[in-house]
Amino acid sequence: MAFDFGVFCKNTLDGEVVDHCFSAIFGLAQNADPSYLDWLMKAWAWTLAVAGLSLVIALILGVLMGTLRTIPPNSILNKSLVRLSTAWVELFRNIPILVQVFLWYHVIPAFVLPLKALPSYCLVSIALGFFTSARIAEQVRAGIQALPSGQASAAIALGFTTSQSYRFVILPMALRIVIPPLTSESMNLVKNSSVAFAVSVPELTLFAMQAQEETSRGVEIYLAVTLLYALTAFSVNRVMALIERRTRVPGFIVSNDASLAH
Amino acid sequence: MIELRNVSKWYGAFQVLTDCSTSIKKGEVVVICGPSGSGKSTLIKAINALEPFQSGEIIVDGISLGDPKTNLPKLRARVGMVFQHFELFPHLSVTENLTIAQIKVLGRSVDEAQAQGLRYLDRVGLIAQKDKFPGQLSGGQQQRVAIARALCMDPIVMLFDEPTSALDPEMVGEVLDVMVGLANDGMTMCCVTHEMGFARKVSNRVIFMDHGKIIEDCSKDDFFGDPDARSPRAKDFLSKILAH
Amino acid sequence: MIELRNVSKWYGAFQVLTDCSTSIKKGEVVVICGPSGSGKSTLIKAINALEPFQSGEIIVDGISLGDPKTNLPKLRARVGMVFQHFELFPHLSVTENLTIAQIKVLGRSVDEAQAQGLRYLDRVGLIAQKDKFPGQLSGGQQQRVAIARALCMDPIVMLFDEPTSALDPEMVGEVLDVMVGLANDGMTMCCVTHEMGFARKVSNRVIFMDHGKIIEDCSKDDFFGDPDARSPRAKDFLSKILAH
Amino acid sequence: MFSLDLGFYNWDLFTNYILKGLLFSIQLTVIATIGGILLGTVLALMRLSSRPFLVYPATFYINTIRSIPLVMVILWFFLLIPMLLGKPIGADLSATITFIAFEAAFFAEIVRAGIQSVPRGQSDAAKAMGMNYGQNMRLIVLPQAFRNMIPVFMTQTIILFQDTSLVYAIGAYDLLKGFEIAGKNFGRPIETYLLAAVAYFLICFSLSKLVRKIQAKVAIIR
Amino acid sequence: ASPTLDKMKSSGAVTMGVRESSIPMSYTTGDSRFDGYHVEVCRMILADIKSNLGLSTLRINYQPVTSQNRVPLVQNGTVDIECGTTTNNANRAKDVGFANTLYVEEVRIAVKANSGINSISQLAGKKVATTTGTTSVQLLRKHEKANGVNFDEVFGKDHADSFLLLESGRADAFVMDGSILAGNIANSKNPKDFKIVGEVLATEPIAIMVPRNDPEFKAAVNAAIAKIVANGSMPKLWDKWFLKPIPPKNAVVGLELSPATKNAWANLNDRPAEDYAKK
Ligand SMILES: Nc1ncnc2c1ncn2[C@@H]1O[C@H](COP(=O)(O)OP(=O)(O)OP(=O)(O)O)[C@@H](O)[C@H]1O
Ligand SMILES: Nc1ncnc2c1ncn2[C@@H]1O[C@H](COP(=O)(O)OP(=O)(O)OP(=O)(O)O)[C@@H](O)[C@H]1O
Ligand SMILES: [Mg+2]
Ligand SMILES: [Mg+2]
Repeated sequence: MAFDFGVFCKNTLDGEVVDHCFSAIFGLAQNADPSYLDWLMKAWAWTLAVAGLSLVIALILGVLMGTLRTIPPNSILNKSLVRLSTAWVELFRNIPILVQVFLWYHVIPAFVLPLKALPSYCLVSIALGFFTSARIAEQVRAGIQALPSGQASAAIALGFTTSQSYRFVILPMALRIVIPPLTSESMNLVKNSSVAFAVSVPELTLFAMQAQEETSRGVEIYLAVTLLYALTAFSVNRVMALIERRTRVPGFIVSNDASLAH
Repeated sequence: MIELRNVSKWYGAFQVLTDCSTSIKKGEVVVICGPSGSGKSTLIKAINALEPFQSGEIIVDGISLGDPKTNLPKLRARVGMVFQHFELFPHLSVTENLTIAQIKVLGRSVDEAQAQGLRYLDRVGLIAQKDKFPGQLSGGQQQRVAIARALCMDPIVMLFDEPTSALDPEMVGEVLDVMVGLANDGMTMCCVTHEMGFARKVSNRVIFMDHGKIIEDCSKDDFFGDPDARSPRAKDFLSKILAH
Repeated sequence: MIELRNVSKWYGAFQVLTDCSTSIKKGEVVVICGPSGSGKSTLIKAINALEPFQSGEIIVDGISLGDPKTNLPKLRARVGMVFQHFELFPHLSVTENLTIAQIKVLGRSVDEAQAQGLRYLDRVGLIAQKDKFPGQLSGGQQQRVAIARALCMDPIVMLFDEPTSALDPEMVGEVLDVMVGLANDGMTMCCVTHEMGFARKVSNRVIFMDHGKIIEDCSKDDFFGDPDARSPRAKDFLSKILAH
Repeated sequence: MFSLDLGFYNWDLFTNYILKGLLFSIQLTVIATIGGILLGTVLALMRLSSRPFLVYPATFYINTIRSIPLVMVILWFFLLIPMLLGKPIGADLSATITFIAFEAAFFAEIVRAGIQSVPRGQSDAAKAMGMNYGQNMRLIVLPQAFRNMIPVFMTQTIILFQDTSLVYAIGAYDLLKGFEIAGKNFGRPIETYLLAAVAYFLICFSLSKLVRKIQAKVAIIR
Repeated sequence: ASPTLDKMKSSGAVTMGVRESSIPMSYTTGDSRFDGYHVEVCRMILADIKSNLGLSTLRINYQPVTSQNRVPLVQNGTVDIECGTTTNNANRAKDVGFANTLYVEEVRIAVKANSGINSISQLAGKKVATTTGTTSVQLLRKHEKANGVNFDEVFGKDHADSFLLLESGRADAFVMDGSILAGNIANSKNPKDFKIVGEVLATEPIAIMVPRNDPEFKAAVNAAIAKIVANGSMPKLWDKWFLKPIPPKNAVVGLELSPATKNAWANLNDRPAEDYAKK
């Protein structure tokens, strides 16, 4: 079969070839009709936006919930926090992401009316963020539990309070240890962002499905979209590797068994 | 200085400590020994309020650990503790390991904390390593830093939990030397160890535990000098440990 | 029986073994000691062809390990090896641990293998534990099973890599007793250990290593009896290890 | 304010619309798990071998599959398999092949980690007793590795069950689809999405409880 | 020789592509049963072909298809005859064949009955829902360009989702084929809340898809269609599916027979959508 990447230089209105492939985005041709390449780039930007916002949500909540799961249950407050975080993790990791996206988009706003005013981009990011936070919480918890228990004892023995020992001793090491699994969770997040198309975020997968319908050039379209996804995931991987190098502790060897879930 | 009265502790149905009572006076050096799993670590951790216990009472410097009004972190800061596996904080440099608790817990200024930290680092003979990270030190060096870290808090008593048993044999000596020095300077010490040479040399008293009970609690001379007055379990243990 | 000629080994650019030559005769008991990281484990593993080496020659019972025609599994089956961390197979019962290699490697019948296994299990004093799993035994018991397991293969030589250093002090004795018994029965043994008491009692020769080199290779009496004839590094090491 | 109306929901609707989807999801999960483990073990052994011509293709396959969204993989296979086979296949078969191929990449990494989780001393000990590579793997390493892996296998299977909901992209009839169609035909989409969430949660949650039980059972005492 | 007819003869079975929720054209009534206007027409066509082939039985396998995969499935032969809601256009005609049109779709606008919207011109700046992977998306884009208006487009992943957008107030209008709009309204909780308004935005022939490289099969289908039209079944079918209560909810779609469709019956043809647009 022959590839025809000329499809990306076609006008999205009538399928005619346009002069400049990047006509609309770079303003090369004023008022020109956008090409499929323009559309692809815009779709990529949406993918990045969804993945970016959900990553922020997921990291904040994931670290918080993962930490709460490990705190010593020695007071009523602590006990209820542990329970809350356990429930959080169980709830958000046992429902498929697609169903969660529908829940946030269709079901919950039906009961909580103000949520309807939020753009679908925000809702889907919440859904993805919460879903991923449950997984990140598990990684963080495992990271904390992978530390020798003596570390916490040593901190407490020096007179640190529980929160001080988390802040100065446990989390700095645990977060370093979980960088490899966090890397794969972040890459998963990029991949999972493809479900956003189901609720009308015009990102790469929506582009792929619509453009392949309009142009009948499925292979080329899917190839381009797949490459962009892989490129995005790879960049995330590189950034995390950089962070890992920057935060490496001299002389400390992490025995990491990379995360297995996806 | 430290007083234990009928301390008992259970893990579920399993009793780890049974009615343990003893006391440690200022300036005393007490060695705790006994077979693996006999509750030595649990007992010493209980003194530092790292392990809760269900009945009995532990009083450190006049303050009861069981009292809900006791500010445990503050009390712990005054009791130095050294662990089998050193437990230096791997992401902090040696100097930071020495100063962080002084700054965050005792509220000392950074300068003050560093001066104190380097003084004790010098004392354990490692001033040259002050900017390294724990992972870059040998086990013996790490343990000496850990001792210096505990000393920086100006503790009223030092607790040691098998401080030499995770070390290569070559390095045992350098750590024991530091501990002997401390004992000779009059530091109150309570030390779980199987180094009977150390016990013979500096201890005032030896406590022998088995199955969570304190079986022997007598002066060093009685313990080593008069084996026939000892319980069979202690005698057996001593013979095994001194055989080779 | 075992002959090492100028054995050298590198990990990348890092040289772990430098020109090591020695030989072990039938019935000899050789103790290898030296500081941590000096290459003792690597050397002993090389003798059993568990670690490849880049230059030099090792000949076991007349067969060169470097020869591509050598059937290494078969050769290894005739050399017994005991590891620091026991390495019993945790998913197999004690009896299965003792018999599996006899059956699968030597092709013995199950009955024959069991008879042999139980004989040696009895010899190390653990016949009562035959149906337990390794995880249910103490460290000392596990190490004794590991020795029995190696003996079951009727080895021509036994290699030990720090067999007591992962044990609680109480349990060191029971393992050393088994080893002394073996030595007295005339087994050829090569043993990495820091138990100088054992070395003094049963060894014929002591090899001291540092930085991948064999620095001392002399009779027990020379090694312990004549410290001044020793190299400074060995003297220093000995003084540290015997100090406490 | 929206009011829930679950009145339309009854046994008939379950057997008519949802049962079929549930069965397909389960069937897809089971087949993909078994196929994925078999293919994944081969890939893992390839990756762990010392021969470059085995290592590189396996590594490339695993890394590629793992960096593409599952939806895209599903669409790709749907598009490409007929071209490669030269003959058409249906959505269900396509989904099955896709999931086996996709899961194999993940199971391969699990198996690899499982083999590496067995301490090196274990295979040293086996070698020292004269076992060859095959005996070592079969008698010593794999029995321990697989026991260590069982919980991760099961967790992965739960994830797989959740992922089956993505086959909507090619129109296969899975559990979620069953709910959706019921919702559409009865004009109750919001209620059915909620029911779908509850159904998935109950299934996955009880499975993960089961995993924890099994985890405790199969753990090797060390 | 016709590969499709040969296959039917040898296997005694045929695969019909159907939609799952295109009420009333083609949809499932649960438990792998499918029905609808186009499905029933197809069954009549296949019955005719069966008797022509002299087969005693012809098993019909139903293969649900989606907007995204229906063309590839017919192209690669998974589906022998697709009886859904596929627009016959020139682009697709390169990949598949179309039988003579039996239904002419008019793209309309559905809005909430109380919204006061009556024409597409009132939609400027409003949220307009449409379904991913349909020609309506492109149609809306063209309309924006031609009339200089700007819609805020939202996409449902299928028609029911798009309708849900309208129902839940996330969209002010749903632009889609009239039959789909009518079907979704009829099946909604409160059909009276919605209405179909405005001008016909586009007229498109909806046709049964067959493999492209099998003219003999296409001829057989068209012959059957001619027979069905000639014996007067079509008005009855229309009545049954568009004006009477239909399963599963026994709702009435309520879409009157349009002149365009009537015309298509009278002059059977397979002209693509482009020809309709030119008129
Ligand atoms: N978290 C726990 N849950 C249940 N049992 C425990 C726990 N921690 C310790 N134990 C048990 O309590 C007993 C005493 O343990 P402890 O660590 O105090 O012994 P020890 O004398 O210090 O032994 P060792 O010489 O091995 O350090 C042991 O039998 C141990 O198995
Ligand atoms: N796989 C490896 N890759 C790189 N270096 C290694 C490897 N294994 C061992 N080494 C290095 O080789 C040197 C010798 O190691 P070896 O284990 O033989 O020492 P050892 O004398 O047995 O020490 P110990 O008393 O700690 O067991 C050490 O410096 C070690 O760091
Ligand atoms: Mg202890
Ligand atoms: Mg070694």
